Amino acid sequence: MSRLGDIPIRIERPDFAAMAGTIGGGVTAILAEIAALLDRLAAGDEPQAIDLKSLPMNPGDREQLIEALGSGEVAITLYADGESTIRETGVHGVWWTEHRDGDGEVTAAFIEIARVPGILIVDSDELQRGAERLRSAIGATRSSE
Amino acid sequence: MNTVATAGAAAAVKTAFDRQGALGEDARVDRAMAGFACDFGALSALRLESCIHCGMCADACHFYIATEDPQYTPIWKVEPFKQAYKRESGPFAPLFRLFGFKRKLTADELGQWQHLLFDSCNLCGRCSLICPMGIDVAALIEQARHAMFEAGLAPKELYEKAAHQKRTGQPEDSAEPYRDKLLAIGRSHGVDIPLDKPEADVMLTVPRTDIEHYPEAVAALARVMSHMNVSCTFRSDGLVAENYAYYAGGREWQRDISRRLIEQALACKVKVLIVPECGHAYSALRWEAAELYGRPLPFKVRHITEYLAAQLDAGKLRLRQAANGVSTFHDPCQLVRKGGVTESPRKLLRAMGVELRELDDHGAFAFCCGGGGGVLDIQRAAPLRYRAMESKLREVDQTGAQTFLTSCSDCRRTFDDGKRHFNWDKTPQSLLELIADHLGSAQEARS
Amino acid sequence: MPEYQARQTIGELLDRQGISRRAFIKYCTAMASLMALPPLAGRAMAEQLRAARRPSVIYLSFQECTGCLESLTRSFSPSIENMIFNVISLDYDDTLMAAAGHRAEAARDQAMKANYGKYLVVVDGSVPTADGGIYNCAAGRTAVDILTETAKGAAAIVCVGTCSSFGGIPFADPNPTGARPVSDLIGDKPIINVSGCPPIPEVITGTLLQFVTTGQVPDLDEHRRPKVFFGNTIHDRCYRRPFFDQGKFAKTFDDEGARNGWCLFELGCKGPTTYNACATTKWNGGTSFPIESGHPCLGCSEPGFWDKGSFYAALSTGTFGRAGNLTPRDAAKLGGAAAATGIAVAAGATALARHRRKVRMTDIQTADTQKEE
Amino acid sequence: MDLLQFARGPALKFALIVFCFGVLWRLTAVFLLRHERTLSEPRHPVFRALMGGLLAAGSRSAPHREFIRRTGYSEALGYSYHIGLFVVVLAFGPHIAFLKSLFGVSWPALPNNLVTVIAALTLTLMLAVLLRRLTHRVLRLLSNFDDYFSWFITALVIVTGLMASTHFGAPYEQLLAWHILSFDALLVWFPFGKLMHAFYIFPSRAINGYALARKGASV
Repeated sequence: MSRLGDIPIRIERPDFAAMAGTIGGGVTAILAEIAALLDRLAAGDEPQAIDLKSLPMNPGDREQLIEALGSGEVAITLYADGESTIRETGVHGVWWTEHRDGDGEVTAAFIEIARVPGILIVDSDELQRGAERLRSAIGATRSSE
Repeated sequence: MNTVATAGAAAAVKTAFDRQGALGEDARVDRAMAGFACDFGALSALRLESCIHCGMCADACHFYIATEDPQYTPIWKVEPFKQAYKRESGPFAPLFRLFGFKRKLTADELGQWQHLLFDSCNLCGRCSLICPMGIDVAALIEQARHAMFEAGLAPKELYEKAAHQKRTGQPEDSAEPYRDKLLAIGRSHGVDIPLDKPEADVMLTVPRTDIEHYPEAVAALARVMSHMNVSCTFRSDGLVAENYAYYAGGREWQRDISRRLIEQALACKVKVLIVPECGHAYSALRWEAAELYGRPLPFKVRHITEYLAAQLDAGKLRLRQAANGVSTFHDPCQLVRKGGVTESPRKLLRAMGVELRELDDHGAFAFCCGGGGGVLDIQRAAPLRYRAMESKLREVDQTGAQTFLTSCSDCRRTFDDGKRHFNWDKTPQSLLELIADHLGSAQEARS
Repeated sequence: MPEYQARQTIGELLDRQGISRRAFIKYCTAMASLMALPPLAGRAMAEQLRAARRPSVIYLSFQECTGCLESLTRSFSPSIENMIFNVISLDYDDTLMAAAGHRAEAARDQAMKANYGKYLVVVDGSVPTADGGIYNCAAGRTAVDILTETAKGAAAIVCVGTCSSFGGIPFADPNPTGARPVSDLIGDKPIINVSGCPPIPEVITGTLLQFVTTGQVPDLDEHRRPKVFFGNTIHDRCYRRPFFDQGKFAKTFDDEGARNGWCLFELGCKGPTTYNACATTKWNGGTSFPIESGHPCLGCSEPGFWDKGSFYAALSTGTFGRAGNLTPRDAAKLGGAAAATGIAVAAGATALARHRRKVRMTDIQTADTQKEE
Repeated sequence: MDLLQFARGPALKFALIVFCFGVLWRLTAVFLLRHERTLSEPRHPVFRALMGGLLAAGSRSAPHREFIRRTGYSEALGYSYHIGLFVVVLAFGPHIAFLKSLFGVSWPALPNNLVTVIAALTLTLMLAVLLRRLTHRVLRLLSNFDDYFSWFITALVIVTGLMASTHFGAPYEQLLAWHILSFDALLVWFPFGKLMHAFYIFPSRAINGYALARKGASV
């Protein structure tokens, strides 16, 4: 299936760059919220996230936000039913996460305020299943010997 | 009148009112309402329809300003008639009657309004000037007076004078008839009184007030006319300028009284009928007589100051300089605000070199003396009238003028009455008398 | 239906299919975002779902155009829809299922028997009731009949699309088939309306997912729509809202305002009164939504959307008659006729007033004459 | 049919019919009453009297200087809320769309936030007007049902409009329905109460002004 972006059409759009900060100008508000969430995380609260899809932002705002946060030291690519990218921004503990499906369409995008992005953490079930899998692999090797 | 009832308390504290005739209560109310409705034309309807109850007219009325009593709000004075209009001839009158939205008043309630329509309204028209909707409130009050008269609810003084004048031509009995009094004034002041000439250019009339109270003003009129060498005459059967039926609200009587003068003027084929120094006489003759008479008048009606100013322009009236110090002038409402005779008195004063210092509220915005509209003749209204005139007297004092002039003998008598009541140190003087005292020589007049 | 499938938890099924826990968390995160939940709630949801058992779903199609099902299956994010078939057990859908005729009907009977009281019924299309319901029959039975029977053992009914939710296009005046929404016919079961013509695919899957996750009917609005998707109007969330607030409106489809992307209110946008997730979830995998492509919202997820006047007349204007909007010409006709009547009545009232005046004046004059005599 | 449908459909239609019918009834009934002939010699020729009428139509918009000290406050209050009403009615986008559907003409709108602020101010001023009517001895005496009801219905339209535009208290479509319904009610009441002054004000000033000016009296 061809992607929508592959279809050669011209979309007339308003000049969002010129509009940035003038309308929908919530960039400052988002930065303030991130700062508050960092404080709470440091104080021992649970990690939090800001959903980027539900904010009525225009591309101009988005670019401003990216620019304001800057880029950091860690970049993670998750290969699970489509590629997801998790990048630490210039601010430690602030992660820019974008989940994509098999077609490369963004299904979720959010800023996570956490020491480590939650999705990376492996849970106990998986550890056990992993261990079982290794043991059964060992058993198979032994039996084949 | 400190015990004037506010409308809210009207039921508790009733003011006395006069009645005429032996009508039953219902008939009285019915006549009032019919009288009002019958008078109704599109213009009056527009006036009543337009009112937005903003209350600003209160701020123009000297009775309200002096007492701060809301019942003296000018438009409130026609309230029962506003209701009558809605019932009788308003656009939704059939609905109002069908659903009984507006109840009829009782004769007693209507009687309470006698105080508001007669005792506390000079028909001075200042409220008509403040109204943001442009409503001529004074015209409505005049109309309401007609209805009150129809219902036999006019103040007795006004009713009696009107009745007398309708019957005899003069508003009250006098020891000798006004005709004889007039001639006597001529004799005692050494002026020739032209009387009952078969033909003349100008017919003169005289205020009953001047005959009774200011004979020198009558003499002044004759002297000024003779100075100008105008062919003029008084008429025995049409002497009195005032029209008491106009005050009392008797429309038909007013017509009869005016007709007496009109017929005399027609008889001697005059070009001009002169209204002497009397404001209401001017309104009645200048603006209402033709309508009541039923056709345009073939002669002009002019106030004496108006006439003299024109003669001054024509070079027929020559005046000497008057050395009477700083003067101030009271603008009679009917002449100035309601009649447009504003410039004439000032022109005459300038011609005599009088230094005029205007009142704070002058010209169209002058306050009424408090005596207009027949109020001066209503005995019981005197206390309220005094309260209303206090600020006027203060305004006069504030000018610092030595001479206080006016050109209406009723205003003059009101001020004289106030002078006695308040021990005021000023004496109102007649502009006409001042002119008569400063006529140039015949030589000057001709050159 | 194989027994083992029904007893399996979703987690077990996912594991068997090699779908990793992280992949499932991603999916649930996207869903949480759709439902306006915090994105991190996706993790908790994933855990809950993995432990849940797949419910049996019976999908009934009545008076409909299949647009809703198209919407669900022709999504640009097929992985999400693949996922949904892992989360539910779609046991009957006469459009999608391979079986036909009595075999298909037998599948429905079997699913109903096996899961009586627990299965979910999804209804697509309105139900015609006129003339004994003959306008929609399958296997010799009317839609009313099938619906009533299937609904009896349902845990809940999910109405997909405006037709089953509110009647939709078949319900539009004059409604020749007597089309009714499901809620008019079924009174004793929880009903969840997922309206829209068609509904957003993510909203359909999200609603089902939420039901599976919690096993409960979600919070509904007064039209029984899940509040998480239908809690805001299009207008509330519209990226053109700032232009509305600035009073900048496109007046035609090709004017400067339209090119500048100004608010489409005056072109008839029903965004302010339409509750749906278009402005945030968007369509075609989040590509766009009607307003973004320059067309006003039609209000398709609202009851009676077909009978609310022109799609292209502003909301603040009057609607007159069937699907008609007030025009200056109507207004002139209407106002003119009313005014003319007003004048006529006034003439009557005035004539009456004049007549009464004459009568009363005569009365008074007579009375006066008598008195004088 | 939901409430909004009712409000902008049959109710609006009914209201517009009553409005046109009632306004014309009321205006015509006044106009058709007896027209008194004036026979007295006018002081000024007709043309000058007519100019006087026109002058009065305009000049009464501001009080004569002599009265300002006593009426300035009422004038200022009256002016400010009337201006507010005009701005809110004529400069709000959705209202313009409505007027366009009636008259076929439109004009640019003011920013909604600005209009909302003006509406709130106007409402505040109207409360001040009501307070004055309730406390001022003259106004209290003069006021009747019409005064209070006309105030109420105008304020109601503003309140519901404000609620609708700020989405306060209920779903928008309900608020909009109430706003339109209250406007419908205002249209129905209009011809029967003092709101008619909108139609009477200029004719009243002009005709009375003419009658005064022909006498040379002050306008």
